Amino acid sequence: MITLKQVESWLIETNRILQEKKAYLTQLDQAIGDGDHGINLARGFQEVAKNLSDQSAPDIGALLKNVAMTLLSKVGGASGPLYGTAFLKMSTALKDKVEAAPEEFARALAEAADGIQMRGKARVGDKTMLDVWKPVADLAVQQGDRLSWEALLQCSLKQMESTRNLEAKKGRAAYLGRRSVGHLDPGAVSSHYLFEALSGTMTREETAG
Amino acid sequence: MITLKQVESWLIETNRILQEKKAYLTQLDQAIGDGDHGINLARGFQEVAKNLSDQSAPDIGALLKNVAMTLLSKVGGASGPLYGTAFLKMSTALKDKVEAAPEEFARALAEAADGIQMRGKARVGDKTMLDVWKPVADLAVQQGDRLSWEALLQCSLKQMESTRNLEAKKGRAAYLGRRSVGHLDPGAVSSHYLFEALSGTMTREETAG
Amino acid sequence: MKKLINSPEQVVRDMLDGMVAAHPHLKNLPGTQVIVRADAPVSGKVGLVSGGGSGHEPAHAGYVGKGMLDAAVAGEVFTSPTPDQVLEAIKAVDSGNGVLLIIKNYTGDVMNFEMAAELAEAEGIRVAKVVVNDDVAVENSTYTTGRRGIAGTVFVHKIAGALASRGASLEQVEEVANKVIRQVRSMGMALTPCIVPAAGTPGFQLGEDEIEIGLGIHGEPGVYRSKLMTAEETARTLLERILEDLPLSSGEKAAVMINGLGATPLMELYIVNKTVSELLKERGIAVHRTFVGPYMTSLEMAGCSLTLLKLDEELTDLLDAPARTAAWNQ
Amino acid sequence: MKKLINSPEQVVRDMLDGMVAAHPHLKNLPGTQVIVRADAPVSGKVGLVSGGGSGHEPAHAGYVGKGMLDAAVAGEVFTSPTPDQVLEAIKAVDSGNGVLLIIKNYTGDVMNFEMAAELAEAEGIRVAKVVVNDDVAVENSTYTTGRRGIAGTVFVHKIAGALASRGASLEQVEEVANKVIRQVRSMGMALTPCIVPAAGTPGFQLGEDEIEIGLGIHGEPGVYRSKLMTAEETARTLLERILEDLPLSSGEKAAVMINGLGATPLMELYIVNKTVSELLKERGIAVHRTFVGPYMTSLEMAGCSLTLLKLDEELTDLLDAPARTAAWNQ
Ligand SMILES: Nc1ncnc2c1ncn2[C@@H]1O[C@H](COP(=O)(O)OP(=O)(O)O)[C@@H](O)[C@H]1O
Ligand SMILES: Nc1ncnc2c1ncn2[C@@H]1O[C@H](COP(=O)(O)OP(=O)(O)O)[C@@H](O)[C@H]1O
Ligand SMILES: [Mg+2]
Ligand SMILES: [Mg+2]
Ligand SMILES: [Mg+2]
Ligand SMILES: [Mg+2]
Repeated sequence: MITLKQVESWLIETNRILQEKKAYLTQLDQAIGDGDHGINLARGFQEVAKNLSDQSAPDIGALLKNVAMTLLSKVGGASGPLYGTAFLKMSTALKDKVEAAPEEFARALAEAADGIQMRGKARVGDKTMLDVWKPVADLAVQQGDRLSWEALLQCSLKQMESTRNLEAKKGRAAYLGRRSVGHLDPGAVSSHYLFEALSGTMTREETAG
Repeated sequence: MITLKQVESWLIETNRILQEKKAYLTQLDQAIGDGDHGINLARGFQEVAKNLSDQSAPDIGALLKNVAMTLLSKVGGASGPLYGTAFLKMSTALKDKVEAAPEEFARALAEAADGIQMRGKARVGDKTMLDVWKPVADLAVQQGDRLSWEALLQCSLKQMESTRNLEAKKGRAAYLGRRSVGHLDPGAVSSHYLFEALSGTMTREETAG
Repeated sequence: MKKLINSPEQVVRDMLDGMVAAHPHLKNLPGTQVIVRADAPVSGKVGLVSGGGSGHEPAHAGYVGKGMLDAAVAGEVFTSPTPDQVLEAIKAVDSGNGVLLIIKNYTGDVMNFEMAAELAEAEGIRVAKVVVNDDVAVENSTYTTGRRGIAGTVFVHKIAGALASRGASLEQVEEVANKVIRQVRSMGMALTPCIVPAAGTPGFQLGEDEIEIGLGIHGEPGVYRSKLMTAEETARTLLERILEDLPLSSGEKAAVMINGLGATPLMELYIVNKTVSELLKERGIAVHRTFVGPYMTSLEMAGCSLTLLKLDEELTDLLDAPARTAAWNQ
Repeated sequence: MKKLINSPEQVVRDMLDGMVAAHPHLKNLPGTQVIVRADAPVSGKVGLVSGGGSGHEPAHAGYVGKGMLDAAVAGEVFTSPTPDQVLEAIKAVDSGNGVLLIIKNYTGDVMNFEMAAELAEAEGIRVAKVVVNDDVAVENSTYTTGRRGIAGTVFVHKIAGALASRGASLEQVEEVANKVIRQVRSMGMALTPCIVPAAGTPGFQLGEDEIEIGLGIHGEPGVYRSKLMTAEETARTLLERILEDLPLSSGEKAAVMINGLGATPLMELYIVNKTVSELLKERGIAVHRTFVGPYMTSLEMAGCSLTLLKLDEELTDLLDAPARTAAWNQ
């Protein structure tokens, strides 16, 4: 089972990685975007982490709803509404849960990926964060209660890498056309950090527990 | 005697030197002014040279009057009215002359120097072109009919050099206060070129003649 | 990074404070990055809200005032503002006649403004949206993000604002805004990149003799790189691309904007206009008015954009109507 | 040197062409670098002529129009215009009521305009001259050149222009111009140098963390060099120096100008204004109006100047009077 505590740890770990990778994400966004992706996410998740330590939520759904609202009001840009929508969809899927079975959590991820697709109207292969979210969520759903965090991490990494050779069709990088090829998509990279944090947190806690 | 032809040669030689030194004069003006002195004078004397080849004047006075009017309408900045006034005063002093005795020419230079002083209200030692004009003209007047072009050249050179260690009191360099010390005054340098051309022309013509 | 700022994190906050201090006709909604007309909501009038990332000053708060916008929402530098901020703006300017959102076509702007519109409608406010996409440098296709909104947006503010201030309905104001959007085209070029304060380094590098053609206003690279050109060649390149997309025949009338990207002085913009005006004259296109200056900038980027707006009688009349804002006064 | 130009020799000519093409209320006197109101001479009105080197756009042609100047004479870049050009301007705007020359205090400007005045008087035109010297960075002394004229000049244009357009006499217009000159002070600073097109290289070099304080508008170095400061420290430095020279007591009223030198974006100017407005408030000085933008530039130099004009009732009224020019509309 995935506990409220673990979800909290996941978010704190995500924030830690994003703060560390802020400049790198910004560099990636400078290459094919407008150079604010790292700054935007670092600002948003900083606030998420701060709120986590200030107030405690009764269940996973409530916690993720707070996260969604914070991201919506603090990130801005394209990634704000996309991440905000993702967490909003997850919060609905995990409403009132104090702990979630792996297959429930997987379905929440799938809802999140669909939310991103609905909001951003991108398809897999358009060189966006969806290129990570959708395959990772699909894998998680497919594995169901035999969910392997390690497999999920590998999938996320592979998908992130796959954006390098794509031509962007959505988001700011699309303006560059062919010139976007050869660069990782910043949103795909930040999404991968989210899954890296998830996998890391869950693995650690499993080992520890 | 100084002939109309020699005066023409002097001006053509002045233009040649100024075109050659355009960038250097501009550099000097960048250091303690606004970086246009070489450009201004090159533009003005270019036009002087062009007019000389287009039309011929009946006498030295008329020739110098044309030069004055050209400089006044083509140079601009501080040096335009100053050089313009200098040549206007010389033209009046040499009115109707087809040739001038050395002492007449010396008096014309003195008139020119006074004109610069009247127009610019500077004194010798203020780090301006007057630092060259005034002593050179004084020397010429003092030598009278035994005027030595070589002595005049040496005086001009020495006076030009003297501006390096002065603090500017007039013109744009005055805004720099103490920071103007250590740089040659661009107008003093361009004035020196005028006298270098004069001395060169006269010496050459004397030797040749 | 050499900027007259206090700290990279504070630039938007400080700028908004300095702006309302300078312009008494503006106020800042407390606790937000929203600038509204001091007399908002104006009763009987459709409210006009625009905004986007900061760094494009005077856009958009410089266009808030009589005859143009009612509110501008300022995001972080080059980052679309968030839905809650846009919602505050909508609420502050709605006088019961509905609110038009003028959105530049960027994924982030569109999504954030859309979410705000949904929230406002949930609160019972009528909201319409128009999306400006004047940048012909970008391929237009329904499969991609489509064209960006750049300097042409200011003409939308002006003309929709003029109609709104005459008491037109939300539908009418939306319609005229869409008409402007159909008839306006722009294209930009840059001589130097710009530096997002919080990033501290330029978005791209350009050699001493290189320029970017088809550049946006968010420091993103252009569509292609070229050797430094004369002002004449630059003007010709931008104009020809625009006229390919917005055919203007001899005898037709246009408004022209030569927009500075932030660090390009007026002298250079006027030099560009010399060629633009000559080329339009050659083609028999009548220039009704020409706007030269920094209207939609990109921090301290050097470069310019050219905008052409095809005018008919209605648009001409609204373009010439009075306006009292920080950056557009007539 | 990266500029949107055609050739260094042509910048002034091209700019003037682009300017009259953009602004139908302006015309270029054939064969000159003089821009005059299209309706000059305005009968019954004192003519106002200003000008100077180019590179300060919108100064001065941007201030030609109803309520401000009648003509502006453009010299080469940073080079005072010549007497013959100024004479043409004077003749074009004199309606028999005399002409006021508004001269910035630079040796070259003063001498060239003086010679033009002498020539005009010889032709029977009444001419008065005022010399603006608002730059407090420079030591004022009768033994030296005295203070420079910088952005404060624009207030002289505005206020003298307003009085002239009310039909005042040459003496009255001269008097009010001199009153503005007595009550206006400015000081500038630069983050980067600028490049005179024909020179091709910057006038001075600045390190990545260096700025020049007390800078003029001709690319000349400042009075001292300092480490890069925050906008707040910059505003404080400029303001304190100005207030030392122009004591303003609590309860007194001023107009403020935060002038951009060419490459500094509005965002930064507004950030400077935040501090300026706060400091003036602390001292109880009432800010009647604040002007933020590029009013008197120095090519593509980055930096700003601060100008304070002490206002009484007369100056307030004239400052607020209508004006229709390219760069000042109200
Ligand atoms: N339509 C879209 N669908 C999904 N993801 C998108 C879309 N548009 C942009 N993105 C993602 O957002 C990232 C950029 O985020 P960010 O830099 O914060 O916003 P902005 O582009 O507004 O500056 C991209 O790298 C991409 O992954
Ligand atoms: N009051 C003055 N009297 C004499 N010479 C002067 C005076 N002011 C300036 N000058 C001379 O003019 C030169 C500068 O000329 P220039 O660069 O063409 O004009 P500007 O200073 O207007 O740019 C100075 O180097 C100095 O020699
Ligand atoms: Mg971005
Ligand atoms: Mg000079
Ligand atoms: Mg962004
Ligand atoms: Mg000069």
